[in-house]
Amino acid sequence: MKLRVQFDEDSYVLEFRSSGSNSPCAYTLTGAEAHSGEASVIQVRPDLYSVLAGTRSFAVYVAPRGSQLEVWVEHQRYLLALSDARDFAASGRGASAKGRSQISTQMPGKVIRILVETGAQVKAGQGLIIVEAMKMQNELKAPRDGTVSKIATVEGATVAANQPLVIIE
Amino acid sequence: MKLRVQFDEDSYVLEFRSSGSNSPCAYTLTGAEAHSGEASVIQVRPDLYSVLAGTRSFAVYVAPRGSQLEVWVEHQRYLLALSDARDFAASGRGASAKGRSQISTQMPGKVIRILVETGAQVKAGQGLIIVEAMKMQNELKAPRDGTVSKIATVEGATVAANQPLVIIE
Amino acid sequence: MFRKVLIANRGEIAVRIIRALRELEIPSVAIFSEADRVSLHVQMADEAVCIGPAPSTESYLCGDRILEAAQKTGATAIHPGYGFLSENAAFARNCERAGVKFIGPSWLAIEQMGSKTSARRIAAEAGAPIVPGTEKGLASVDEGRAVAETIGYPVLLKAAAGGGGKGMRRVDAEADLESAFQAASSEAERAFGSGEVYIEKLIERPRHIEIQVLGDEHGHLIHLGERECSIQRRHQKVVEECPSPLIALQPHLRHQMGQAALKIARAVHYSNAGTLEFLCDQQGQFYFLEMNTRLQVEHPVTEWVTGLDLVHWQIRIAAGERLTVLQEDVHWHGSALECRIYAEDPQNNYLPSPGGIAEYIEPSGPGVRVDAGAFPGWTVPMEYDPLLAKLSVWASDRPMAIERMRRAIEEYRVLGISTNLQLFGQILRNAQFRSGNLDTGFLEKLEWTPEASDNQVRAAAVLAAARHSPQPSAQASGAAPQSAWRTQARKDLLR
Amino acid sequence: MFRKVLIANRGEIAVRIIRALRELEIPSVAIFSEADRVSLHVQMADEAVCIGPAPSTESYLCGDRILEAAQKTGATAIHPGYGFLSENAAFARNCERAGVKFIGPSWLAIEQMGSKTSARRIAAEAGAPIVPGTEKGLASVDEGRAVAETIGYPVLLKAAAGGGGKGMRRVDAEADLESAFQAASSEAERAFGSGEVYIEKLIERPRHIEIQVLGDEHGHLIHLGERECSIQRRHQKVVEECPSPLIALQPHLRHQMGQAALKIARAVHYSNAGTLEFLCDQQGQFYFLEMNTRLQVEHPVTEWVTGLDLVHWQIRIAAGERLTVLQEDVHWHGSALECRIYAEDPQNNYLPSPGGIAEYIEPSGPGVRVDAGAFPGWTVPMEYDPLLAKLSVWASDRPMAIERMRRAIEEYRVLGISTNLQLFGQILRNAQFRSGNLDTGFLEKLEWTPEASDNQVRAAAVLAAARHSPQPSAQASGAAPQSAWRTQARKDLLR
Repeated sequence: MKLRVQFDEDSYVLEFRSSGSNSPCAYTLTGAEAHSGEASVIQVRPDLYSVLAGTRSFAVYVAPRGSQLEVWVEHQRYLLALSDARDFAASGRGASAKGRSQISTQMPGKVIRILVETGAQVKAGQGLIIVEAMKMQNELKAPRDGTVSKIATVEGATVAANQPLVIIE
Repeated sequence: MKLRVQFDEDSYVLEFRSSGSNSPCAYTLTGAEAHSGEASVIQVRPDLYSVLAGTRSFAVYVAPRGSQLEVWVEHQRYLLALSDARDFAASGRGASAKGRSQISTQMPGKVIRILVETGAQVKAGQGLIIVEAMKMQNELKAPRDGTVSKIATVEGATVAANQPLVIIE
Repeated sequence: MFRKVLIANRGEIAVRIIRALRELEIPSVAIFSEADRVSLHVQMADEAVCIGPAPSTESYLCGDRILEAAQKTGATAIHPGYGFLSENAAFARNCERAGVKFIGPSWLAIEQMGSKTSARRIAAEAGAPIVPGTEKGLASVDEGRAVAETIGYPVLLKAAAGGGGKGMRRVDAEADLESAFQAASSEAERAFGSGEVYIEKLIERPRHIEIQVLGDEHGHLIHLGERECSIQRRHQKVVEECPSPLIALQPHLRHQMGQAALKIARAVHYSNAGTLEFLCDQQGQFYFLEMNTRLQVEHPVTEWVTGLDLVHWQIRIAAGERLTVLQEDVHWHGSALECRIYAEDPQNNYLPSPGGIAEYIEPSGPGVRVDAGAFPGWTVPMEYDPLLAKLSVWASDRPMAIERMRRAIEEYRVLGISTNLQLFGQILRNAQFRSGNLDTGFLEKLEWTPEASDNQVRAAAVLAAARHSPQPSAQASGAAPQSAWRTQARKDLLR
Repeated sequence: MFRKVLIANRGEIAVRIIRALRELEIPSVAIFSEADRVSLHVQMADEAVCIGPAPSTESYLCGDRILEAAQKTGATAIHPGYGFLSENAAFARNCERAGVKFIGPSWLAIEQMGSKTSARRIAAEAGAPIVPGTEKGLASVDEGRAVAETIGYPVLLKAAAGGGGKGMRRVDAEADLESAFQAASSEAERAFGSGEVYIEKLIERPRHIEIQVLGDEHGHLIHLGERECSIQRRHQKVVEECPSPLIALQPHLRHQMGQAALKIARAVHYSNAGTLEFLCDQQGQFYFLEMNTRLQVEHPVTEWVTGLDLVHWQIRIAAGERLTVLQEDVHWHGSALECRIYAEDPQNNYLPSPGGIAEYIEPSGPGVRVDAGAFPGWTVPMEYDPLLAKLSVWASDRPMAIERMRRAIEEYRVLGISTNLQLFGQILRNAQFRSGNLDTGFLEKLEWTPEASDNQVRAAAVLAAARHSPQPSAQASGAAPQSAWRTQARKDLLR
């Protein structure tokens, strides 16, 4: 099996063969750093795996996080995106259209104020929307000059992390 | 909805109506002690429920245990068997055939010795099989005089709790 | 003793109080907002009453509804925890009027200590040191110049009406005073509608050290030593400890600060648990800041080193019992540290991170205590404080307490939301922190050094992830934002 | 300090040792049998090596394979934990020969204390009290009569070759001696192939009280006071505590027993952690029983009250460090209790209950410590000891420690297998236990009083269960045994 892995900032390709779900599998990791070896990967419970690579032992927790996977190895936390290695070219990088900026909130919360209207001209750095969570307000700002082409929320709405809220063209 | 409940030693019939999965439901419990009331039952995660009955609050854990349900309310543990109330007559009580005794182990473990053979005459109290787990040996004894009609295991076998091992007729 | 006690709070502190009540064999009543229906304090309490919708202003801050819940359930006392109504003198008085015991000091003491200016005046009158400066706004630059002359430069100009750094200016020499005064005043005018500015001596690299006091309702009052809380972000404490490393170097300070704290507390006939916050310079000169007239978040640190259970004593004292511990009975053993686990991203401006907890594993074993409001499967509501849990440890000395805390932090797992767990690794390995040379600017200056991960670690992560999702779907392959745009707000993420 | 340490054990004690190593920044190596591939100690260790199949005789008891694993991973020391090879002098000697430090006493001390008779002789020579009686088998009834005369009735006749109560007889008066001797001797002959019988003074309602000692390899040896372990089932401890309630009444006993323990330990030049077990009568007369030349299961109780970390000290001492704690530095604060959580059914003859853990929730909060080898989703193997976890608590006095333990036990949840959790509620509420009037027969005499559950509790249980399985299937309706018979052994339950 061959997978493309986005590992925090680095990209890898993982190739591995397993002769059974609980027998050791040989793997090759190529990318930022190349590495190959053999490991035994056992699922302990739905989100926990025990990995033995040589004599090294890792308890690995995995949970979905948006479109990525949140993975803890020992006490370190990583965000991984896996895709079929063949999709590499297709998925590409700058998927967002040129000349079009989507503004989304990193923090889930409640929209407490919308500071612009559709059609408004905005300057880079201008406040667009204020989102509040856990008593902290976060102002989303325009990344560049442009025209607000869409506002996809209303005041009082609950918004998820990474949910796009405004489009500037 | 109407359910028959075997609750440790006692039997009840539970009748309840719910207008939605998270809204309070009215219930009537009849049996050893009759009782009716209204409760809000919310599933917190797959095996955990938060029950509010009036102002009383209960965190209830539920997990399957063989053919029963293991239920913890606060720090107390119960074994429950639920069945459709209409099955009551059908399911009956003494399901085991007269003149036929099944001997099973309460303790999961390994069969380390079989002390009788098929066809053997045994006396009440005579040892039949020794099962070992966690360094403790448990000897299964004949509940009455009779003939061993079947031995359903072999030495060295791993057996589950309540698995029938010997039949005496 | 009380027949039943209502806890007018939520989260970890409500759980802490329920545990104490259970140990004292007193039934507990939780209150909850609609956002907290399945929160841990509701699950753990004997009874629970819904007191309103999610916003605190409509639930946890509604004293009337809380008193109603107490009366409905037959609770004869209310423990307010910290935050919410815990320092609300009117609520304490309403409890008294309703015949429900408020577990805390008298409403009068709360009121007297509630205003910073009033507390400062009481402290000064009691003979405790306060930060030198004016108590009211300056009438003119000249007045400022005269005061600065007396207290000595550097000084700080502060907006009388505000906080949060607005209208604040540091002045190092007389030459800069006038322009700084104008700037501070006009900034304050814009921000708070009042240009009033006062002046205070600037404490360089201040440490935040506080003294715990405990008194009964028969006039007996003792102090339980200090907690150092200099590790803060945005004036929110993150790590606390006892002994303070400064006091370990200057042991007489504990006695001096303890006596100052007692003087102030006695001035308002203080009873129950309370904390007096001091600003301390690096030489050990200390100045009273304010008093928290309630249980403090970081009380476990004091419980570890003194062996006294503060919540037990709060309840027993409120029930009229005498505090049987004398000042000379109080001893401090070993060293305790506490880390506050917040649902926030320390690498992203401490942005809050409410949402669903997929996996939650607490550390355990020798010398480790966890006071949590979180549990696996819980959705952390967006309406309240991001504090998930407090992890505290004890060891025979500070270096070992630090190693134990590091070990415990390394055992902690929270998946599904961001937390500040990784921050503690940074703090605990930091040479300045380990040397005990602390100040409240520590976190701001902390440089984040990511932990190195080797190839095998990365391979283990990737192999487990690959096993977890054997057929990566289109969704898992980093779908184009457009498709995400079209999907409705993932509101289920947010309960 | 050691470069890397291998833990020659499994379960909670391996986890305990990994935690200590991590606090000391020493990498850890776990060993595991095929039945323990995903056990907690494997997950937590830095490295792990499989040393054989499930039966301990082919894995955890194979010293050679363990030494091989140490050499393979570069571990320079081995911590044996308790049980398995921890008191195996040959293994300790083999470690020494292989240049791997055995974290424990010298192999010679293990050997000297390994045989009960040898230990008894050493103790007697050192001047410590031992249970009066013969050390070898009686030549005749007449010899027995003479000895019984000297030590006084009642006496106990015991099989020299055996244990477990076989070939044991209580004799209250001389008239009964001869027939009892014949009966004991022939029972011993049948059970052990040897009819040899010895005689011992019978201690009525004995208490099991033990003394913890700790010594370095430079001749410095101290005692850390007692643990009372009178709550036992089948000679297996279930609840332990410090202080012993007997010693709380007779404080001089701690010193006396401590001095007796030190005399014996000094006689074998003991180093590292060890425990001397004593039998104590209700008046406080104590008799040396045997010595455990390793870390004791119940060591957390001593750690709580003395503040010393025994596992840290074991490792540091083995690395050659000096024990810097003097006898006069040892103080005992408050009261600690430990409950051993076993996978067994106390209401069904303590039948073991291996199998899959569906849900596992540990208590937490003030004064609570859990040392566990269990976790949610784990399948408890049938091959080993049923100890899942140790729950220990500390409070300022025994009554509050009991209440805290009750509270903590009430927070514990283990679903999927049977445990003895419910037993502790019985013990902790028992008036005799609370009075501290203990003896080793306590559990046998304990009358089980089920807790009452009211209608609302039952309704809550049923409503949640009904929600859990909304459409009860035929299987859930209590299928006839025949159908269960036909289904193959549910082996997956047992891994």
